[in-house]
Formats: sequence, structure tokens, C-alpha cells
Amino acid sequence: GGEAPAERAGEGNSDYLPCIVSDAGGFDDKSFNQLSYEGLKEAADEIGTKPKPVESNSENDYAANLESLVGQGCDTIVTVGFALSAATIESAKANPETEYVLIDDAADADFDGKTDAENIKPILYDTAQAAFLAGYVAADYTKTGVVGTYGGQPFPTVTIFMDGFKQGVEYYAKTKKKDVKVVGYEGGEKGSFTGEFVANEKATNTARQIIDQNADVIMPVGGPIYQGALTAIDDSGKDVALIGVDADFYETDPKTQDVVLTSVLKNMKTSTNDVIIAASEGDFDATPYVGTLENDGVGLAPFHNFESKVSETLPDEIEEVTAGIKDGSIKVNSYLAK
Amino acid sequence: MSEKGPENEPAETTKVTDDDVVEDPQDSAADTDRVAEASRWHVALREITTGNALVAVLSVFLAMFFGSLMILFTDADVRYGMSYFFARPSDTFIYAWEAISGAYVSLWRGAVFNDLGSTFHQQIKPITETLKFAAPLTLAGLGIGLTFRAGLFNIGGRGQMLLGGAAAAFVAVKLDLPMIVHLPLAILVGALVAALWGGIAGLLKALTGAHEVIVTIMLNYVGYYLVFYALTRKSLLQAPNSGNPKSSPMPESAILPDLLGPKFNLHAGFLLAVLATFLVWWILNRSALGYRFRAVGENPAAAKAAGINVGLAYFSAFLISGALVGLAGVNQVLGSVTDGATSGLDAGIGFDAITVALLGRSRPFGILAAGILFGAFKSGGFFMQASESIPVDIVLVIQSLIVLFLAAPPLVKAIFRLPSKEA
Amino acid sequence: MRLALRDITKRFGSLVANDHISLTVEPGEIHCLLGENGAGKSTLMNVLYGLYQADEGEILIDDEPQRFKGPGDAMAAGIGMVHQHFMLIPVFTVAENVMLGHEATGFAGKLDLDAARKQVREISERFGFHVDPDALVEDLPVGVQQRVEIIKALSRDAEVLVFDEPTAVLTPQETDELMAIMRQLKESGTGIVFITHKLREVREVADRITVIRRGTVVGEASPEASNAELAALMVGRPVELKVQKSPAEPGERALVVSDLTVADEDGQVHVDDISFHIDAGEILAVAGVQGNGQTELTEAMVGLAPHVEGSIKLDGREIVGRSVRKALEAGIGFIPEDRQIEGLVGNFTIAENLMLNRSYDKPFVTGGSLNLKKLDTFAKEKLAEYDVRAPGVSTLAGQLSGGNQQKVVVARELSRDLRLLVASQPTRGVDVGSIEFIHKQIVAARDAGVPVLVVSSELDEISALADRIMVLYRGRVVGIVPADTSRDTLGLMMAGETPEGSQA
Amino acid sequence: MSAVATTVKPEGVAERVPGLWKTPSVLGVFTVLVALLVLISPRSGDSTFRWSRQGDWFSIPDVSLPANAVVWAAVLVCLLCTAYAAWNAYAGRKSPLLLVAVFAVVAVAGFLAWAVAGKTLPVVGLLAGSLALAVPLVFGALGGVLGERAGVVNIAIDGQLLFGAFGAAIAASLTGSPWAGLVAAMVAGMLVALLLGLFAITYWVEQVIVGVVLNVLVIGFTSFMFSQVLSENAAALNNPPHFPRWEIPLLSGIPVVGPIFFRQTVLVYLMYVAVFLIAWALYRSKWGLRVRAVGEHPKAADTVGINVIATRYRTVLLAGAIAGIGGATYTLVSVPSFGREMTGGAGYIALAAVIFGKWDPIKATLAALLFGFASNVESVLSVIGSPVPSQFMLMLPYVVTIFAVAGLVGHSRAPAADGKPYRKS
Ligand SMILES: Nc1ncnc2c1ncn2[C@@H]1O[C@H](COP(=O)(O)OP(=O)(O)OP(=O)(O)O)[C@@H](O)[C@H]1O
Ligand SMILES: Nc1ncnc2c1ncn2[C@@H]1O[C@H](COP(=O)(O)OP(=O)(O)OP(=O)(O)O)[C@@H](O)[C@H]1O
Ligand SMILES: [Mg+2]
Ligand SMILES: [Mg+2]
Repeated sequence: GGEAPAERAGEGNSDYLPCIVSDAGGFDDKSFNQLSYEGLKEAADEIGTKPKPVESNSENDYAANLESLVGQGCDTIVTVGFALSAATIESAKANPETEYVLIDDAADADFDGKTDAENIKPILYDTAQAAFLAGYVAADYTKTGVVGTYGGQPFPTVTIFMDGFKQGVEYYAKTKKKDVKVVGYEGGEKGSFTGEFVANEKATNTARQIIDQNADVIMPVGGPIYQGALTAIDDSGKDVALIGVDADFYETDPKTQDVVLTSVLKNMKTSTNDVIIAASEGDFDATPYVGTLENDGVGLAPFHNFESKVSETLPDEIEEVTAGIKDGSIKVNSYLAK
Repeated sequence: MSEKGPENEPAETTKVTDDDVVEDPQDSAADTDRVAEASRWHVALREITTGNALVAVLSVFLAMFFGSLMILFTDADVRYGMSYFFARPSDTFIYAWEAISGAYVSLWRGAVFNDLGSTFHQQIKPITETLKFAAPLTLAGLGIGLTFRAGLFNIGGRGQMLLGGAAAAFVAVKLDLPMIVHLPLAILVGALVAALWGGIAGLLKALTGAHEVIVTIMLNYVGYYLVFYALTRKSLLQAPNSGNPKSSPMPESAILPDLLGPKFNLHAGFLLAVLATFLVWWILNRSALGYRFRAVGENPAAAKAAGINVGLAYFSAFLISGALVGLAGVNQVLGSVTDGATSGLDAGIGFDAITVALLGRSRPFGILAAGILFGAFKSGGFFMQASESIPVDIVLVIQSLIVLFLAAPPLVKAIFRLPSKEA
Repeated sequence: MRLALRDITKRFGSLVANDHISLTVEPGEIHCLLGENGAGKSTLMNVLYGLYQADEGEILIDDEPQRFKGPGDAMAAGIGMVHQHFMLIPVFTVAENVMLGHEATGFAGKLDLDAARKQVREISERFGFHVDPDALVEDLPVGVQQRVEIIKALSRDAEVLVFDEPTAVLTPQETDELMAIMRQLKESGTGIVFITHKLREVREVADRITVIRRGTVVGEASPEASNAELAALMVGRPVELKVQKSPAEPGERALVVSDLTVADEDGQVHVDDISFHIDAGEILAVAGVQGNGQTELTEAMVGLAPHVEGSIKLDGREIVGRSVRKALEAGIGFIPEDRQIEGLVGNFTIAENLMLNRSYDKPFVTGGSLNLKKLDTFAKEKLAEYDVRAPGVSTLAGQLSGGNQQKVVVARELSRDLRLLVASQPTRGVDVGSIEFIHKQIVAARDAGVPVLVVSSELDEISALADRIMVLYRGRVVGIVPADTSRDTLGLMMAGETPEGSQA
Repeated sequence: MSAVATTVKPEGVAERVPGLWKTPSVLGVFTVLVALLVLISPRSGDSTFRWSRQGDWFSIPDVSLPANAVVWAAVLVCLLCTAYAAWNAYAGRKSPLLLVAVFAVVAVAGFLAWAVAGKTLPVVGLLAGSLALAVPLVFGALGGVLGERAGVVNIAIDGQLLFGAFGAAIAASLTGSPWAGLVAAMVAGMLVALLLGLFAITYWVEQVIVGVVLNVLVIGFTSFMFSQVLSENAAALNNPPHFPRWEIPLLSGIPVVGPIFFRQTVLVYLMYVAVFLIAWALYRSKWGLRVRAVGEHPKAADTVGINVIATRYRTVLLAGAIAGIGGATYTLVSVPSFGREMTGGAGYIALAAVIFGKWDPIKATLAALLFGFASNVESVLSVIGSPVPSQFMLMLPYVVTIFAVAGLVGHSRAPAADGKPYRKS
């Protein structure tokens, strides 16, 4: 409406239209949907435009949502999650004028090692590298010699965290000759999964069982399920530390500040922001992006309140390990590692 | 909704009489005698105002009204307008009007006809999308409605869809056959596996008396994890080269063909749904099997005493129901989302279909009509969300209110002060 | 207390069930209401009891107009009712049923069951009932259930008692006992309204008789009037009270039952090692107090009973162990004891109900598909032939009156080629006009050479139909006696006593 | 005339009743299954069962036993139970429930010993977690039992749980008090119940329709509000404080029992009270007698002056409030915020518990606990590492329920007027 007062929310002056489609988790998933959306919003504010977000409730919705957005005249469409891969490829092929950004998947349905449409920019994160560091930290921090992790569902984007974490712990145990055990994950799909990416009693209870195994560091991987761990930690009356994933929990969720040891960062907010700003200026670049420690696409958050609680040498050791991973002298296996 | 479907709703007439009634609210229920002696015009008026058609229209209207309230109270502009309501109330009303009309206009544009489209095909595409979404809802709704008629509750739509879809996907990706064999085989196997899965509930009910509501609910979860398991095994369903729980895309030879060419997404699944509607109508109303289903559903003791094998009826009703619901899963995998089966292929349709069956009063053509209505809401919802940023969840609210109001004509009549038939 | 109904009118939609009915009940009087099915008797009583609100007219107690908003008000005013369909909760005990609605309670609403037990025992003693306050009602025979209903009413100090068809389900002895109780109540000053279809009972106890037809009072009759006069007044035409029937001409030995034992799911034995036979063209009537194995016997005949031992041979072929369908295909017609539960599908049309036992094969099913034309023609024929009062063949069976529902069942069962007819309580709750008709049909079947097994708790019906009578007691055969055995002898046998000269 | 005993029970007839063989058959199947575990995949090492927790008065030492031996011992006991059940069936007797219970405990113990070979199973954690997982199910099932006892089928339990969770989250966030959240949850549950009553009791709409549709309505409404209102003001509206754990002095120190039952939140204690109060009131009080009367035979209740409609409304509202408490556990105990569709269909599981528990408050509670136990076995084993793929472990509670319903319960009798609207003319 043109006759609305100027203060009316979200009205801008750019006619560049960025859009985003969530996967079935929705934009409140405290995970990749939310972070990508926040990155997009920030970029939109900076550009001076109002983005169009649409949520999907099931896989039925992906193609239809993409089609509606194309109909709305979006310039760039961010699609979040491997589940949207096929729908994104199809939509991209049908609408070569529109730019697509696909988070967490290579958009390579024919497995030829190349993106299937030229107007899709795949964004991936080798979070195993950062989770490796977190595993190292956890192994150093633990007093009981037991650390734990659990996930929402055994998707590669979830298990990559758990896998890296486990390797980090094992690396520490081997180099430091200290007996540290990981509970909740055995590799592959074998491990502890709540079955859903929902904060519920099941999430809480799984965390409880991990704490019951004497774990004093715990890393939940799967959007809001960490909230269950918060309750479980609180209830246990023990000193149990939490490791966040995706974003720095210390900042995104103040309730975690007393317990969060560190977080495994997957910088989706920044990447989305960067891509959108570039696209709004006509610099859309479709080359795939893989976030690593090297390019700061993934990383480890500061210790915040735990700075005084971790061993003094730990920050330096982390530096060293980071360097090792960067130069390849320390190998971190994951489905993304070459 | 009546057996004959919605085409006999006299939309024009209802409007006129609707006004009449509003002007003359005194013409109320208690006055039986007067009506009995009244003129033919009065009789006709009474027929219409007490008839189902008007109630249907008013139910939709009421549901939309409540939906509007939700939109109003959560719309940022309206709330902004209210913040200075006493300074300039007109703004609030303008914003309110914009919010509501925007929502419903976009719903219409997404479901039926998009006047903003630049080409004819873009303009009429929404209605084809509606039919595309209607297909699985109708198929699953038919299955669930059929069990309702046999006095059974099939809450297991999710599991049956998953198993049916997964089985069809298995046949589709593991075999390499010419289309003429491949597609029918995949459809058939999908329906068959789902039928057997549904049959478990019928069999347990017939043999041990286990309550089918419990069994079907539990089978939903069991089916989900089974399919999930299959999707994580390369030997079963998982695509080679990928770690994701998803199958390879369906090969061309096993994909339901497009009905209106590649510009539209409408595929032969809708044809399947229409055929199934006729088939179920025939089963229920013209076949001996369906007669027995209904007899067992209405009065199992009398059916048993008359020589009908009640357990067998339960079992076969669940078999057929499972097959129909399974076809909805097949429709998803081989028609609507052909890039690979996942554990989310049911897309909530198994549950939505319960509502569809209820709205269609378990009558096949009623279910088809209800399926199309829900398909329209679904298709329109995407458009509404994209253009107005209103979450599609509102569609759930409107749909469920429609079903509730339709089921309680006296309430609707009371709200609009219409005379009721059984005065 | 003197009760008066004045100009009561009650409508159901366009149907006027009671049309300006007036009626008085004096203290210490038994006032009989007579009328065919659907005449409006129950409706009138439901109005009196506050279950329905009258559209017009008023209820007066001792000349005071009353407003009953519900049965609670009626009970408070001293009106009690023993309903046609018992208003007892089967899974409650007797004491719980009696106390329901006026419970004595202790701390925090705790039920005082002892008080209720005491009350049950007191009233039982007063009238010589033997009722265990802690027995579950569903385990009690109907006769005792009815006593519970009476105790219920008396526990609330009812001064006017309404009995709606209380004898439909009783044995002769039980009926006699009920009459005695009614007289006893009458002595103590209670006013009684008594509804029944059995004219013998009316003449036995009535002080006054009011006849209702189609919702209006058609007159008062004197208790001295003959059965035929009463029947004619009720139905509006002369009625044959006893069906004309020639002596049986028994043919071959069609049905041979030997060593039959029937148990239920819990292993309880209901039919205990019985043997009998029926010849072609003969009616064997089974007499007995309800609940002595009759239901299970008839169910076993058609394969409905789950656990059967022994043998039932029809025309030399074994029935035991076969499915219901096979039994019916062997030529058995089955009129179940409760038409609402086992006889009809209420939400099916009359036509659909008429093919209920023939949904597998010709004539109504060809190649798995229904032959609706044939069914329609057939149904129209039967509607006319059996004089079913209904708007048409697509009327829902559930909307018919009891008598007409029964006619639909009888029409269905008799319209096949039968080798055996099993009829359980074929005229329960049916008015004299319809009884006459149904009896004629059963006798016609016999005359056509069909062996017939009739189960009835109605001695009038037994003696009207039987060629021979078999009496069951506790699942065993007390004796098989000729049709002309006296009522008294039969009554004794139904109580388990084996009289002289009967073959067991 | 005396009350004629119409049925007699002579000796030696009942052995023909095949229903009796169901129990031994099911026990046999499970015995074979347990035996197959060790036969197909024998385990090495000891299984350790841990019984103690911090804060116990004294600690029971861990029990370590060789896994294979334990399983074989379990198989043996199971065989004996099965044989005894079969003998009972042969003799025409029903097997005592105790036998089934013993069998179940032994079979489960055998399975656990097999699964945790070489590892330690925290028994107390397993059982305490089972209880915690069952809490919303128990409240939901109690609500379901009450409603159906009054003759109103309540498929809307899920909606009541979800709306309860929603209401609790908002009210507790706004006031900062979980108690306010609890009250709001009850009110929210009652609101859904009111709709159920309006349509089912007043307007005679098929109760299954109303229930299913109300669930969809609540999902739609809460999801809509969640995205439009809650997530934008999460700090103010979706940040509820949670109920702390209350250790009951003395009792909580009893080994095994204390940590399971008496180191819980107030909602669990409320659950104990609710279960026993409802069980007592339903069978022993005037209120309960009337509720059951209305559910069994409303017309009979009407004829003795009980207001059927009002009784049904009151009961359904109470049931809604109770289910609402169950909903509160999601946002006031389990996790500190409301999430879209966060009940995950728990209401349907509660409904299954109602039927499985034969419409009895205690049995329905036990059914819900069984479900909680099966879920938690999955959780615990997946954490300590189990030899079974996770999807099959996740299936476990549902498969167990199907077996239990088909094998042990069979026909169950609902209140006679359950689901039937009461119409007076
Ligand atoms: N609730 C009702 N709604 C509509 N019609 C009814 C209702 N109850 C009774 N009727 C009709 O009212 C008429 C009178 O019925 P009523 O039950 O009073 O008959 P009755 O004299 O008691 O018959 P019977 O001898 O069979 O018991 C019948 O035509 C019946 O169909
Ligand atoms: N709400 C109703 N609408 C239409 N018809 C009804 C309704 N209620 C009862 N009837 C009809 O009224 C008849 C009379 O009802 P009632 O319960 O008094 O049985 P009845 O006529 O006494 O039959 P019976 O002699 O078998 O007991 C029933 O057979 C039924 O068909
Ligand atoms: Mg490629
Ligand atoms: Mg009557």
C-alpha cells in the first residue's frame, strides 16, 4: 500500500528481493534454518529491502514453495537443508534467471562432482573439523573421563558433528595417554538419537541417561534438542558442561551461559549474509563454498565463563591442533573431507 | 457434503434467501403449524434455509471469519495501527481490511485462478496445483472413509502411505523395465504392500479383538522406523553415493505421466484418485462386499447372525483401505515428489485424510469434493504465505473449523438465527 | 395421593403421539392402559415421569398442577416408574442401582453402600423378594432385575407406580408373583398404572381399563370384558386371538439334536447335554424361564455359539462346526430374540435388511455385484405381503415401530426355501394384531412341511403354536410334553420339577 | 422366588475354551525370541547392573554377571512360566496375572543382560527415566479415562496436551511462576474440553470427528501463534521458568525406590495424587457413581434425576484440566520453551493407554508406564551402545504395545454409552 505512513515496518528502498525457504524444521529450529534466515534478514536490512521467508511443513511443500517464490519475483532464493536439494535443482533449471543458494548440500544429484545447475551456489560446512576441536576441549576438560553426545536423527549433517567430536576425543586420548570415553555415539549411524528435532521429554531423558553414564561434558546435535540437555543438567545437580553447535550458545541463548563450555560454530549467518549482499550488488558467484577452519566457515567459540575453568595450556593446544588440521598433518575424516 | 457432491449447491438462491431470513428473524423455529400451512414460497424458503447447502456455505464463511480474527490479531500492521487507534482509527480498519482481503485474495489466487499471471498457463496453473494436492488427500481419504463405513477407525494412514510409497520406490529404483510394465508394477506393489500393512490391524482385530485404533497408531511409528531403516541401507533404498536417508530419484519409466504437459505439475495421480472414487463408490454401494462392510459397520451382531463373516469383513476392509492409502503414498513418490523417497513422504497426508474422510461424510464423492477443497487450501496456502507472509498453519485452523461447523448444523443455524428443520 | 393427567398432548415433529389424553389414578387403584404398538402409552408415561415435556395439558397431584422439569421432580412428587426397557445399569450392583440419584454419603462424598444394602434388604423383606444387594445386575435374571426396579421406586417412597409392560419378559410364575406384589402395593394405598399387551393379566388385576389408539383415548373398558372385546377395542377391528391350526402332520425326522452342550467364552455351560428331534411339518416349542439356555440353544442351531459339542443333524447333515453362513445355506431360517440387536440393521433401508442373510449369492448378488432392481421388486412384494406399515421400501428399518420391525425380520426369514425355522421370541412386545399375523406365518411354514423350533417365554404363545413342548431348566431338558399340557404343569416344569408322565 | 442362578459351571467343560491358550502362546513366542538372541548372537563379557545413586542412605553394590549365563537362566525361567501357563490352559484355568508379570520381568532382564554385555546398566536411571517419560501420558490417559467413563470419547487428548503446553509456556513466561503456568495449562485443557463438550454433548456431533478435528485445530492454532507471536517475543512469551526437582526428605534416600519415585518434580507427585484420587473417587464416591452411570446408561441416570448433560460437561472439563497438567510437563518440566507440535502425538499414545488399560485409571496408568519403560530402554541402550540398529530400538515401545494389546488384552469392554450422545426428546 503506497499511502501507508513511512514508519510502517520493513518497507525499504531497494527493489532487490531476497527470499528463503526453510525445510520441515521451520525458521524457529534454533539451527540452520534460523541462522540462515537471520543472516538473510541482516543482509536485507543493510540493503534496505524486505525479504520473503516461507516455511515448509513437509517435503510436499518444497517445490510448491519455490514456485510461489519465483512467482513473487524473488531475485535470490536461499534454500536450507539437503532435503531441498532436488527441488532447488529443478527450480533452478526451470528459472535460470533466478539465483539460488543451497545450504548444507552440494546440489549434485547426479554425483558427477559438479553442481547440477549453474545458478545454484551450494554452501557446505566441514563441521567435523570444528567438532574435532570441541572433542579435544571436552577430553581435556572432563574430570570423569566420560563425555557424551547425542543427535536428533542420523543425518550426515548431524553425524558429521558427532564424528568430528569423537575423533577429537580419541586424538586427545591417544596423544595425552588419558583414558577418555565417548558415550552416545559409536560411529556411522550407531548412536543415541531422539528421533526428532524437537525439544521434548525424549531429548531431556536422553541427556539424563548420558549424564547417568557419568559424562560431565555433553554435546547435543539437532536444533532445539539441547534444551532438553539444559533441563537434565540442571536436574542432575552435577557439574556438567554443555557444548553448543551451529552458533555460539553463550550469545544466542543466555540461559546456557552458566553451562556452555564452548560451541562448534557453523557460520551460516555470515555466509548467507555475505552471499546476499554480494548478490544484491550483482556479484552472485555460484562456485561452491565449503566452510572449513581454514576459511573460518567453521570454528570454535570462546570459552566465556569457562575461561578460568579450562586448563591453562588448552588455548595454546587448540591453536596447535587447529594449525595441524589446516595444514593437513592432523586428519579429520568426514563425508566432506577430500 | 451429500453423495451428489457440491454441484447442487444453489449459490445464487441461497444469497437471496439468506438476506430474507436476516430481515425476518422472527420466522423462528417454534412455529411449526404456521409453516405447515404456509405458501409454497415459504416451503421452498424453509427447504433452503434448513437445507445442507446453506449450512455448508455458512460453515465456510464462519470458519473464514475466525481465521480472519487470527490474522487480524497477529498482523504487524494492524497492531501498529491499533497503537494509535484513538488518534486515527481509520488506519486500523484500513490495515485490517488489507490484511484480511490480502490473505483471502492470495488464497484464491494460489488455489484457483491467478489474475496476476502474465500468461494464460500461469493464470490457470493454481487450479491444476489444487488438483495435484487433492489426489493423495482423496486417495487416502477414500481408504479411511471405507474403514469408517465398516465401523473401523484407521488412524494408520501415515504408516500405510510410508510403506506403500517405499515399496513403490523400491520397485522403481531397483528394477529396469519398460514403462508399460514398470509403472503399473510399481503402483501395484506399493498398493499391495500397504494393503498388507493395513491388513495387520484388521487381522489382529479379527483374531484377537485388538483395538484397531491402538494397533494402527502403533503401526505408524513402526512403519516410519522401518522405512527409515530401509533408507539408511544401500541394499534396500538408500541412494548409492549418498549418506542421506533418501532413495535415488525415480526413473522416467516409473513416473506417473503429466496430464497437461510439462508446464503443469498435474500428473496421472489425480486420474488414479478419480478412478478410485468411482471404484470405492461401486464397492460401497453396488457390490456385495461393500454391502457387507456397511452391514458390519452398522450392526456387527445382526450381520453375524445373518451369516456374514465379521472378522473377514474387518480384514478385507483394512486390506482395501490400506491399498487405497498406499496409493496416496505411491502418488507422492511416483508423481508429486519424484526426486527420491524419504521418511517424510507421507507429508502429513495420512492424518489430513482423516479430516477429509470426515468432511466427506465417508461418501466417495463427498471425499473427492473434500479432497479438492483441502487441495485448494493447500495450494492456496503456499501462495498466501509467499505473498502475505501468513503462516500456512492458519489453513489448518480454517479447515478444522469448517469440518466442525459442517458437522453441527444446529450450531450454525443458531448463530445465524435460521429456522431449524426439527422444530 | 390422587394423580390426574389432563389433556396431555405430545408431538414428535409432525407425529402426534398423545392427543389430548386425560387419565386419573386414585390411591389404591390399578389402572390399566391398553393399546396396540405405537399407540402412545409409553410416551404418555414418559410425560408423566418428566422424561418428556408435554406440548399441551397438565399433570395434577391432589388437584395441584405440577411442573416436572425432569424425572427428579416427578420422583420427588412421589411418582415411580418401572420402564419397559429396564433403566438399570448392568455393570453396577443392585445396591448401587438402588442408591443412584439419592446416594447416602460419608466423608468427602464417599458412598455409604451399607445404607443402600440395608434399604434393599428392608424393602425385599417387606415384599418377600430375595435380592442380593451385592449382585451385579447383569448377572441377574430379568425377573429379578424387575424386582430391583420396583425396589428402586419404593426406596424413594413412590405413591404412584407406573409399570410399562412389566410382564413381557416374565414367566407365568413370575407374572403371578408380580400380580401379587401389585395387589400388595395397592392394599398399602399405592396407585398403579399398568401397561401390558396381555389381556389375561389385565382382566386379572385391573380396577379400571383405559384403551388408547393412535394417541387418543378411545374409551374405558370394564375389567369384566372378554379378551375378544378388549382386543377389538385396542386394534379397532376383530382379532383372532388363537390362530386356527390343523393338527400337525409330521413327516420325516428332519432335525436330530443329540448330546448338545454349549459353553460360552468363559467356559460356563448354558446348554447341558440335551437331545431332541423335530419332524418335518411340526412345531416344537421351547418353554422356560429366560436365561435357561434357550438363547444359546438357538445360537448353536445356526452356528453362532462359539463352543459347541455334540451333534445337530439337519436332514442327515451335521451343522455343528459349520459357520453361520453354511448353516443358513443349509436352509435354516433364524428369527433372533432381539430384533434391534441381532435382527436388523437400523440404518439400513427395509429393502437392504431384506437381503441381509443373502449377501453372497443369487438372487440379489451376481458376480459380486448387487442386483438392486431385483431387490426392490422383492422388497415391494414383501412389504405388501407382510403388511409392513412403512412409507416405502427405502424407509430406514430403525424408524419402524417394534411390530413392523418384527414383520420385516419374519418376512426375510420366511422368504427363502427353508429346511428348518428357528424362531426366538417371535412376538415379544408386539401387539395383538401383529401377533396374529406372525403366528399365521409360522403355522403356514409348518404346514408347508418345514420343521419349526419356537422359543418363547410366553405360555400363551407356546400353547398357540406348539405341536409338542420342550421345557428347559438350567440348560437341561426337564421334559418334552404334548401341546395340551396344562399351564400349571408347564409352570412347575419351568421351575425344574419333573412332573409325572412326561418323557425326559 | 429366589434369584435363579442361571448358569452352572460343571467340571471339565472349560478346557474346550481356546481363548485360554492365548497367554501360553504369547509367552512361548517371547521365550523363543529371548532364546534366539543368545543363539544367533551370543555375547561375551559380564553385564553389570548398577543400583545405587548418590544420596542413597547406603549403596547397594553393582551386580556383575556373565551375560550369556544370565540370558540362559532367563530362558529357563521363561520356559517354566510358559509350561505352567500351558498346564493351566490345559486344565481349563486362566493363568494368574502374577505369572505374566514374573515372566515379563525375567524376559526383560534377560534381554537387558544380553544387550548390555560388557557394559553397565544404570537400573535406577532406567526406571526413573521411564517414570518421567510417562508423566504426560499418565495425565493424558487419566483425562481420557474420565471422559470416556462419562460417555464422551476423547480423541482430543493430544490437543489438550499441546494446548496445555502452550498455555503453560506463555503464562509461566509472563508471570515468572511455573505455578501460574500450571493453572494456565489446566485452563487451556479445559478450553479444548469445552469445545469437545459443545460439539459432542450439545450438538451430538460424532465424537471421533470432534476429537480428531480439535487436534488439528490446536496444532494449527498453536503453530500459527508460535510463528507469528511467540518466536518474535521469545524472551517475554516463551521463556518459562521450570519446576525444580523436589527431593522428599527421608523417602528420597531409600536406595532404588527413593531416586525413582521421590526425586521428581511436583508434577510427578501431583500425578501420584491424581491417579489414586481418581481411582478412589470413580469407584467409591457419589461423584464417581454418577459419572459411571452417565457413561453406561445415560437414560437410566436421567430417570433417577441425574442431569446427564451437566454431569458430562463437568466430567469432560475436569478431564481436560487433568490432560492440561500433562501438557504442562512439556514446557514446565522437560524443556524450557514451547515448540511447534511438541507433543509429537503423545495424546494418541495416551489414548492407546486408555483402551489398553480397559478404561480403568490404575490400569491405564500402568499401560502408560509400560510405554515409558519401553521408550526408556531404547534411550538407555542407545546411550551405552546397543547391538541393535537404532531404528529397531526406536520401534520397541510401539511393537511392545501391539504385542501387549493383541496377546494379553484382546477384547475390552468400553463403557456402554461411550461415544453416544445423549438425546432427550
Ligand atoms: N422419541 C421419539 N421420537 C419420535 N417419535 C417417537 C418417539 N418416541 C415414540 N415415538 C413415536 O410415538 C408413537 C407412540 O410411541 P409409544 O412408544 O408411546 O407407543 P406405545 O404405545 O408405548 O407402543 P408399544 O406398545 O409398542 O410400547 C409411535 O408412533 C412412535 O413411533
Ligand atoms: N427419535 C426418534 N425418531 C424417530 N423414531 C423414533 C425415535 N425414537 C423412537 N422412535 C421410534 O419409535 C418407536 C417406539 O419407540 P419405543 O422405544 O417406545 O419402542 P416400542 O414402540 O415400544 O417398541 P417395542 O414394542 O419393540 O418395545 C421405535 O420403534 C422407534 O422406531
Ligand atoms: Mg552434478
Ligand atoms: Mg411402549
